[in-house]
Amino acid sequence: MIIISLLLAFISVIAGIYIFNAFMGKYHIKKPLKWIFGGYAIILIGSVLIYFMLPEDTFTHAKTYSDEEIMQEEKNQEELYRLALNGKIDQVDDKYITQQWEFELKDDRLVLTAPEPQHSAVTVLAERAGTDKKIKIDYYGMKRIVGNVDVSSKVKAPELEFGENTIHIRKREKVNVKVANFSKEFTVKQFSDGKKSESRMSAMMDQDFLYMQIPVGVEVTGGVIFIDE
Amino acid sequence: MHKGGWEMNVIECKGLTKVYGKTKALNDISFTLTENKITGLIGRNGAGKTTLLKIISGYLKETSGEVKVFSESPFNNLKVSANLIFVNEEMSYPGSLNLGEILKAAATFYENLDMELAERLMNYFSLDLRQYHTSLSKGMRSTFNTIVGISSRCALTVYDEPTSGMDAGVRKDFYRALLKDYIAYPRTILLSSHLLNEVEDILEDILLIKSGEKYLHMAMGDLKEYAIALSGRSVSITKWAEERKVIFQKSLGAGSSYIVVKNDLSALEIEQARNEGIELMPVSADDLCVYLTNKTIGGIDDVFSRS
Amino acid sequence: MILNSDSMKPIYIQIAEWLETEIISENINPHQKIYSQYQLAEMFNINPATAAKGLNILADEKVLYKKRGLGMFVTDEAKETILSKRKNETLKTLVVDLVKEADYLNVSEIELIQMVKDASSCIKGDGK
Amino acid sequence: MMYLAEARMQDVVKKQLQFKLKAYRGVFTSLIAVQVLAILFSLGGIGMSGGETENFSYEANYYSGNIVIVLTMLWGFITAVLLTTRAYRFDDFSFVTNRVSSNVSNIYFLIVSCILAGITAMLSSFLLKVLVISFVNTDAFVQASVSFPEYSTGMIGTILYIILFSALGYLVGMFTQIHKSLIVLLPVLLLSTLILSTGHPELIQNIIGFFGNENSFLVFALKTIITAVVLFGASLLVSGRMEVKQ
Repeated sequence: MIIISLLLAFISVIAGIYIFNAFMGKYHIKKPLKWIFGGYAIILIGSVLIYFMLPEDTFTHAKTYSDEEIMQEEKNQEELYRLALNGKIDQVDDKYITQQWEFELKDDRLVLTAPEPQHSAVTVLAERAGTDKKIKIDYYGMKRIVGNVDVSSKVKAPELEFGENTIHIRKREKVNVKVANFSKEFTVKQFSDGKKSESRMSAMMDQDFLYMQIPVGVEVTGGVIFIDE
Repeated sequence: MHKGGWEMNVIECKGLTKVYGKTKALNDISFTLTENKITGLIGRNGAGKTTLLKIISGYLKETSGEVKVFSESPFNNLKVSANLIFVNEEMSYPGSLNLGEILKAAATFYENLDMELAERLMNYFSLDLRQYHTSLSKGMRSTFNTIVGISSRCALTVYDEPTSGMDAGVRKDFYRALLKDYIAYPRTILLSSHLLNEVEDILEDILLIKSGEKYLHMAMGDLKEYAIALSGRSVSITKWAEERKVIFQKSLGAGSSYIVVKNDLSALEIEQARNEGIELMPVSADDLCVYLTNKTIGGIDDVFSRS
Repeated sequence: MILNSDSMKPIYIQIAEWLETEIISENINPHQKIYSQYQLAEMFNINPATAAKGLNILADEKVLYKKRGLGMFVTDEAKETILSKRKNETLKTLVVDLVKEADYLNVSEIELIQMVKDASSCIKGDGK
Repeated sequence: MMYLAEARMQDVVKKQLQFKLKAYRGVFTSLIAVQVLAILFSLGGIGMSGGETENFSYEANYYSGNIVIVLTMLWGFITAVLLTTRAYRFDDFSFVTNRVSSNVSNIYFLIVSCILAGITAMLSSFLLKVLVISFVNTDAFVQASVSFPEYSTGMIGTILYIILFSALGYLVGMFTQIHKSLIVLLPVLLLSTLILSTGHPELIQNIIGFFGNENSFLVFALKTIITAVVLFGASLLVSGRMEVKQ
């Protein structure tokens, strides 16, 4: 591999010498030359000026994540889901709750509908709690890191439609995130303090879920996973 | 011009030899050039003129012997380079500079350069300052090179076949321009040519080389008296030829011969020769150089004679 | 004037002769400054050293004299010197040629002298 | 005696440098061409990652001036080789020079060009950013914040890298000028050692690592400067064996 790339480098050097020779050697394009130099300088300086005049919020300042951090983050999320599933929701940090709903039932039954296919909607976990007809719903959104930037905010909570005894989980639009990441030039990075190399990985598992507190005795139809207590 | 009794040697060569592989381009050449003279370096093609000039100019290193320019070894010598300009066909300038810019650059290097003169000469020879060196015809390029050579007014100006490609009119003008500027600003000029007759008038000295060796080095005026031609009946000519070194000989048909010998005949001998019906004639410098540098004393005729 | 480089005469002799002619024809008079070697070099497109050689011949013959730092000047007797030199030289050459030709034609010396005398009296007679 | 001009080395070198900066303008044209080309290449991004789940897909494009810097280093190498070729050496000798002044002024010229090249290479990263922001449609432009001292150090580092490459190119060029056969021989020699050492790629990695893994700027600067001085010095020695204009 090294040999092939070096061979290519040699060939390009030799080709370069010939091209350069023809280019710079004995041609005399004088007048335009001044304009070329001047023009290039103006473009470069101009782009620096434009860069500094850009509005503050043009750039998201990236925290550089390492591969380990990304992996750790994914592990955390799995752990979090596992905890919830095992009925240890109280051990899960409230900061993950990004939206909350409350809903009062007319009868003792609840019909939960979601669009097909079922699994394209959000996972619904539920526990029995209380005896009144109030249902509490928390949405646990997970952190998503893409190209060294936290894009969690791009992922919206699912929309819920409430009927008399029904909750309909609206089909979510698929979220597409595109990120342009400007990395440090290698010559800058080499002498920077933060030496860890940035990760090209991302943490983006669909581990988000709705957590419902359903009163005891309410009959539930629909895709709800009751946690083991 | 300060011609005192004390003259500085601008160029000194002692036993100078240059070998390329197996061929000896120069063989044991020794001579001295004093300052402020125009010397012509004359020789056939391949005699080693260019090699000699390049060694003097510091472009080539001598194989053995000694060469001194301004009392210093010229090879790789900055002082020599600063006081010498070498004008030849191969002179190359960056393609990105036009003639005016080349002159300006030359002026920064050669402090004596007379820009006004250069521009007037350019104008006279219909060269445009905005032209590019590479786009000039061969003759025009030579003209430009010689303009740089004249106007830079270096203490030692070396021309190697400067007029190649020029037309006759330009050649004459160039030599006159060189002479006029030399009279105004005397300097040492070394000029190589294989055509002696176009330069002989402006030369003070002549250095003749043949097959890499110095043949003679003398004042131009003396060269005219160096040899004498004898012409007459072959019988009497043969007698004269036996006693001295014959430089050139040819048969004029019907029992007559023409020989050129070194002019060391005493007045008595001249008288005697005349009495024998031999006609004595001078030999032009140009012819003499051709004779001297011929491989055989008969010249091309020898090829055709089967005696 | 244009020099004849093909001529038998070296350039500096031709220069000297030209200067002599200038003096004889009184273009340059005694005690007048003569052309410098540089002026001559320019006029004839020759090396100044060659021109100087021509001037030096005339100086040797006392046609010119040097004033230090000022150049060369024509002497009082320049014209006469040149004229007598020319007489001597031209005549001598002619006589030599005459003798040679006579020898070639088998004319004896006595015969030749007689011929000269005849010619002389003839010309003088004409002159009267 | 005609007055002889003094020729002080430093004056001559200075004049030659000025002359070369003017005469070899083509070097800067090729620099611009190389950098513009590199910027165009860089606009496509130097890397990309993407992924998709049921509800989420992402695409991350990575941009940086690395290609510009690397191609500029290559430019430094080629330019240095070119300066050792006959055409350029002969141009020198039409005016006052000797071998040392010619080489020293070439080296100064290379250093000046490399400084300029390093500055423009680093500045072109801003141009790249502005171009990406104007023409690439994304949800977020992410950048690692770079402090001014960090950036300046990076710029000097870039310049040192380019100088290092041009010093190498100058020596390689000088070698090939000594003998034409070295043009073929040198790459062949290098390649064969590489092929023979395939079992031990440590050599190349060590060389790259010697400079590339040096995180202390001062030590890096010291390493590159000393190496460049050694390479340039070797070129001077090599050129001492050459005659001009045969």
